[in-house]
Amino acid sequence: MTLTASSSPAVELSGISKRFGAVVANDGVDLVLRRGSVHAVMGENGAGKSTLMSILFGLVTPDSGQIRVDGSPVTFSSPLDAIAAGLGMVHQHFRLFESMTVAANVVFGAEPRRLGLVDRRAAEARVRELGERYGLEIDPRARVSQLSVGERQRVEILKALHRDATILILDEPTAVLTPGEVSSLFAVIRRAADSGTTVVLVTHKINEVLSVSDEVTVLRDGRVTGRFSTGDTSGAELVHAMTGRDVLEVSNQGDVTPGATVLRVRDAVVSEGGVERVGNISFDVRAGEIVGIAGVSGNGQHEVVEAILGTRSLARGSVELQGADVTGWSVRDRRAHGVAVIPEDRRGEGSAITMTIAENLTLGHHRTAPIGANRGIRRGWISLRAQRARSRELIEQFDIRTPSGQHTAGSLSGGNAQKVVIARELSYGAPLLVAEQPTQGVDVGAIEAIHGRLLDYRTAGGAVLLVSHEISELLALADRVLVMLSGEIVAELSRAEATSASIGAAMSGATAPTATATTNTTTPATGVRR
Amino acid sequence: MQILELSFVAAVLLAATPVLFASLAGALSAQVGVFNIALEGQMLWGAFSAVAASYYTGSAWAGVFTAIVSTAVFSLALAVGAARWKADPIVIAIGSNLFALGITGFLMRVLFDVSGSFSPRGLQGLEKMRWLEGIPVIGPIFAGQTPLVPLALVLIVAVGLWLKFSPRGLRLRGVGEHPEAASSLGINVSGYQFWVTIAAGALCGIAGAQLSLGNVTVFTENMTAGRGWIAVAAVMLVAGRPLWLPVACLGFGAAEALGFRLQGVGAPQQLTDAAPYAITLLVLVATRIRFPARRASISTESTP
Amino acid sequence: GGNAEAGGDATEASLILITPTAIGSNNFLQLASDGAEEAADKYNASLDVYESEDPASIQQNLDAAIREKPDVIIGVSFSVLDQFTEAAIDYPDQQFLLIDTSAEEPTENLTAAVFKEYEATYLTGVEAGLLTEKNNIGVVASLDTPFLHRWVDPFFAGAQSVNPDVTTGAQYVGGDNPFGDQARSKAQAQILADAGADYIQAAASGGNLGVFEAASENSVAAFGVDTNQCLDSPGNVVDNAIKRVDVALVESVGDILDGTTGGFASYGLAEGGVSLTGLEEGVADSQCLIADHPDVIEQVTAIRDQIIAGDIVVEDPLTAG
Amino acid sequence: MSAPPEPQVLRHPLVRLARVAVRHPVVVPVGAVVIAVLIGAVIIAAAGLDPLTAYAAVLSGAFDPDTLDYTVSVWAFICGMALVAAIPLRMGEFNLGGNGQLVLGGLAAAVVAGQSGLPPLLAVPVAILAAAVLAGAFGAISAPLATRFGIPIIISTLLLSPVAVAVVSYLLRFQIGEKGAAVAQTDRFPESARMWALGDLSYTNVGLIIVILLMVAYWLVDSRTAVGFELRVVGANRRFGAYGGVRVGRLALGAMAASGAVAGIVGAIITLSAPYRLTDGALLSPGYTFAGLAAALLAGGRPALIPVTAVLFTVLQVGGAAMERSADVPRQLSDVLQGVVIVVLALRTVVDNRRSGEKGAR
Ligand SMILES: Nc1ncnc2c1ncn2[C@@H]1O[C@H](COP(=O)(O)OP(=O)(O)OP(=O)(O)O)[C@@H](O)[C@H]1O
Ligand SMILES: Nc1ncnc2c1ncn2[C@@H]1O[C@H](COP(=O)(O)OP(=O)(O)OP(=O)(O)O)[C@@H](O)[C@H]1O
Ligand SMILES: [Mg+2]
Ligand SMILES: [Mg+2]
Repeated sequence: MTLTASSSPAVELSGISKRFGAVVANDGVDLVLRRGSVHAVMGENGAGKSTLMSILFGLVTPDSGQIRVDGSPVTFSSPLDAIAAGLGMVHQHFRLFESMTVAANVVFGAEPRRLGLVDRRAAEARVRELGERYGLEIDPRARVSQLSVGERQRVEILKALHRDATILILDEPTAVLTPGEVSSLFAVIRRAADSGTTVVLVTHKINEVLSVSDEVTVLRDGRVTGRFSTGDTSGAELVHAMTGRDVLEVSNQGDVTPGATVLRVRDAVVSEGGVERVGNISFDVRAGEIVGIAGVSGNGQHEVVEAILGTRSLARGSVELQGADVTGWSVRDRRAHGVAVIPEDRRGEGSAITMTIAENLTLGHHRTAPIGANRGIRRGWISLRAQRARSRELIEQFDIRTPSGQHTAGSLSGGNAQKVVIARELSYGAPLLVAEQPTQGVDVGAIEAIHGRLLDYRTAGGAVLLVSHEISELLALADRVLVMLSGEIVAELSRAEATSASIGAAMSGATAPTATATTNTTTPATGVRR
Repeated sequence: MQILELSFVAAVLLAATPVLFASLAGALSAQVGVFNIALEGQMLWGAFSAVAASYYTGSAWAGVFTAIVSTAVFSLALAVGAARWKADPIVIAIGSNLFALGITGFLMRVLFDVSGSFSPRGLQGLEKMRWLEGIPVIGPIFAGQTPLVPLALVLIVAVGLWLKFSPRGLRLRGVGEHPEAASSLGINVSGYQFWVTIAAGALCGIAGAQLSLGNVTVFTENMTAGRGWIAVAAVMLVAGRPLWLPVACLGFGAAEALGFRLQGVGAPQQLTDAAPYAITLLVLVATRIRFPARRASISTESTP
Repeated sequence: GGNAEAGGDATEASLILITPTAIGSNNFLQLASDGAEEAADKYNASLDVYESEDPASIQQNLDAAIREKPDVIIGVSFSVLDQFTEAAIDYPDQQFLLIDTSAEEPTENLTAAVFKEYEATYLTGVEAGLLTEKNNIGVVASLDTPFLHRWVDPFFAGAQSVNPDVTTGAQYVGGDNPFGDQARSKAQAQILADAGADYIQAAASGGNLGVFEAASENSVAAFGVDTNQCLDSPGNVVDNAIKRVDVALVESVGDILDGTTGGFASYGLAEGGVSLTGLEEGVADSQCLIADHPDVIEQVTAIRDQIIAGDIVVEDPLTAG
Repeated sequence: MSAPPEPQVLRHPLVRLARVAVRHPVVVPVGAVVIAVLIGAVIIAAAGLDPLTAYAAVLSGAFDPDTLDYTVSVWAFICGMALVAAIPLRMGEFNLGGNGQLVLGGLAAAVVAGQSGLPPLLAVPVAILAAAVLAGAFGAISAPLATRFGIPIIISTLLLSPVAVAVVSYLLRFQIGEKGAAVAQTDRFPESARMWALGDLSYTNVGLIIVILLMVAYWLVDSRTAVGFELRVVGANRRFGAYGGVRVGRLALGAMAASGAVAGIVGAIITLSAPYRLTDGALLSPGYTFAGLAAALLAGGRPALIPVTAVLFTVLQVGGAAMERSADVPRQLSDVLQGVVIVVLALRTVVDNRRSGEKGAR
């Protein structure tokens, strides 16, 4: 790790405050970013990290406070100002034009021109050149809609680099990446920092912070609660600064004997536009066990989840739930029969941001007592009182940070929005719980709580299917791990067999060494593309 | 029926021209993410202001100019509302269509003291391009038309290419496809939406002027008679891509003209009325079957 | 529309005119309203015009009118018939006048004036039949309704009576604005012209202007309706099937004010209620093309006289089924 | 650092109450109306007329005891057509095909009433039922067009409507119309098939009660039932609904069928009322469809507000005609005012939302 503490500050934020209605998102935050360093910003969900980054990038105007770049005060009234000052940001939520090519996305807003028109060749050349310089190879002519998540993120970084960003903000960049993708991203970050770029990294993951950053700032409730030099700190210290307490790692003790089979998938095939997304897979999940599905994103895991829930139909094969063949059933009937799903895309699929938190917590319960007032003839009616009472209860129980259930789901921070989804799905008490990336974007304290709940669910006799990119999560929770590659199950590992190495090897195609897979090719080996 | 005759082509083109301009307005709006169904009302206002200005100045081109400017102003409510204030463009459009219908009839009565139609003696219409007569193919098609007719085609092609190849065109499309993405790259999203909506107003002004000073030389209450809605349907049909608009609009024109001609062999008038709409719907159904909708986008983090 | 206070401050009578739809560009309704104004002038009466939108608002306007207790409530067109017939029974002391339609079982307080437009259209047809060089004529009408066929079928019948070789074509405007869509009526006249017609009867109300424009851009001549439309498009209009709604209205109102009520007057060629511009005084200044064809005028005059004499009976498309 | 402290006066309970009141959904339309009335006044004055006289004529025309009967009947039709727009609006869809559904309802009612020979107690209900079924089925077509072919409901309804209008016009003209009539219309219906009267009122009849029942039903479904909740969920995020087990396709089908059925019922009520016949074009010329759409938009689809916003458009429509009769102001002014109200409202809600900072709060 290079020593950069002595280099000059590239950016200084002082006394930054921002309120949203009753919520104080940032409260007098000071942050100093040194040139050529990697600076991690950590904090619980809703601590104000994204807000601070948005302020730094000119997307949000602070109520008070000052920003200096290279020592001189600046005011960013729009991202344009920030970009001009040398900042670039990769958002938590990708902002790409799906119908356009990689090159078009990269040069958008700062296009090379010829005769007044966009010079496509120059744009493509630029993408290739930047890709080579930073190790971000990608086909400039590929359409973004066809890229994997990891590739999309490269495009995002290329966008910033194309504008000669010397200060690069990455908001939770690893939340959706596979281990391989994470390590190649870190290589890129290191390379950039070594060539003088200042990198700000917002993340919840302690090990990432420890491995890639030079300095760490911790936020809690909008205030700075700790500043550390990475070399001088420990994971425990960071966690304490974030949460104000010590966090225990929960893990599966393997102490439950599985019962009857709850989910039985047989010879399932999912195809789309003639391409098989899932090819002929079979597996069971029994009561009292957590079955993990590991795999690089885009290898058919999501399609399996959709097929279980019923939002996607099987081309062939069957899904059985508690002994009943539900293959042709509607989502509603399957849910009623006993399946709950925590979906990967919580904003697109798992919630309605314009509705209240209480209403978001109601869906799926709205036809069953007590909310769907199911007393005799009152079937199909909704009890507003029960709805409110229930939302109060769940907000309390799941520690959702919001003034009240009558606020919209859209006003919640990323992690709290995830808690709403989890609260709703866990409270169905369904025999089968499918959890897809359940701790995505969630802080360590909340991860602990969610992991605890998943284990409790299992201990109480529930069957859990856990789809995750996080090998550590699978190791901590799963009784068995299935590994998916190109739409097929390529490995089944028992608790004893499952290790970081064995899962990682299976994910990348068993024998191939992971780290070198993506060199000198414009179509990295990320399995089936979306 | 003589479908392949040049006079038929000329008739179709003439009927389609106001719709072409209006649908270009709609397509541009669609490209920046504003669902613009105010075309009908704006075209009506354009038709009225063109006639009024031509009447007062004695010059049809002054009428066209006035229609462009005044309809651009007319579209301010939609531009400000939809682009700057993020109000619902559909609601504003429905209101402004009603307003246009009322205000044109109202002004006709208070300004000219007539109701129904206004076509005073000596009202100047747009000149036809008679000098093209004698040129094969071009002559029979365009000699009886105003210069606005070829302009519509040229403009659509120019705008289509501009959208595809120019930096601003690229940005404009980006604004509609993913406004947050565009704005995070420093693009003034609401600025683009605002000016495009104003430009759409100006185009509807030309559409109206062509209708009231080109196709005929008169203003009549509700003279657009659904042409703006046909333009909306055309925009839908081509999914907002301008280069396809001539196909869609000329398709409508042909459907209508064909319906008229079918009356000659005994088809009821109601068939003519229904044909353009029914055909559009059938084409929409047919094309959607062949091009299934794109899959929903993948997103990673979901912080609002 | 609007209301015209006629006859200064001391009016002697009061009239209310109820139209079935907005007057807009419907020149027939316009003519009725002109006639009502003329009557108001002539009899020193006040006049209010109530424009309706649909059957319910006709009723509402009629109720409002009855409350005003004017001397005469005038209703125009078939569309108001139901409401007027009932009102005449319910309010025996109120005088009602129906223009262009009549009740099957009229009461004493319900006077009617109807027109034989078809007789005039027959004569324009005769002119077209005599003048056509291509032996091809057409009609552009607003809608394909039974009533509007009074401007279609007799036109063809008249032409064929003098020129059996003539072929015919009819176009109906339709659409969202059938009585005022000049662009459509023009396109349809163009179709007729393209199909070889050289004389076209315009019966498209406000859309007639579009027909005249098409005429001016092709070697086609048109016929107008109701008033002298040659003035609207000099050089393109041959003649007009005039309908003296105004005259009939003024006369009927006079009769009622004089105490002669009930029954119905039928205004045909004989009564001078319908005619052609070409058959009237001042043809020379009418701007109508027919002025250049004294021979045709002569023949048409003869046929008119035969109709008046009953030697020729023009079939009414409405009753013909 | 905290937010700037609020001045003391602003914390007074009365002031707070006032601030809440100003933001209350019922009050927002009122503000829009006030602004629209002012703009209208400027237009009237600019035309050289007297705004006060004109508005007085509008109000006295609409609320004149002699014509109140008529006004109430118009209000009922506008409410009905507002429901037609509001039901799909709840799930984020626009039904612009009210005209076609209205005339199909009229057609079904006319066919049943004119040719059935049903006993008096049955004829009216059967006619209304037939109208609801035909128009409902027609409205429902748009749902599979949207779910199967991805054609937005706003477009398919817009395109289907003129087709239905043309078909009804054709049937009236050539198939079921009265022979020898000057315009295309049916015979008058027999006494047994006329809308049941309410006392001795001449315009308002049992149709009013039917419309009120429909509105109550909509209010209950929207606020108190699972189906209403699902409609709003789908309106907020379709994928969320599908994932949560809402059968989106069926829901859309149901909503469009219900919307079309209500339009059909309104068409039947109008047709079965005086003058007891279906006349080509007569159902469309008063523009109830657009007035209803406007009222629904103004109410944001909220059931409790629709009767209120419908009053506004009723006043403008009925009073507009009265204004022309008595104050010499062109009738078109009422269209102008309706347009201004809608635009101003669309802009004002936004301004209010920003001020209050509560996105999407109901
Ligand atoms: N636009 C907004 N309107 C209202 N409240 C907001 C808005 N944006 C953020 N907040 C609130 O501000 C607080 C800080 O949110 P922020 O998104 O910065 O948190 P974060 O640290 O990024 O959390 P996470 O790790 O969950 O992404 C949260 O309580 C959030 O609910
Ligand atoms: N090298 C490049 N540099 C900049 N922009 C590019 C480049 N290549 C393509 N684009 C942009 O990417 C998009 C897709 O380009 P392409 O030419 O493939 O469009 P297309 O597929 O023909 O469009 P459509 O099918 O919609 O007509 C366009 O927006 C284009 O402007
Ligand atoms: Mg965040
Ligand atoms: Mg292409």
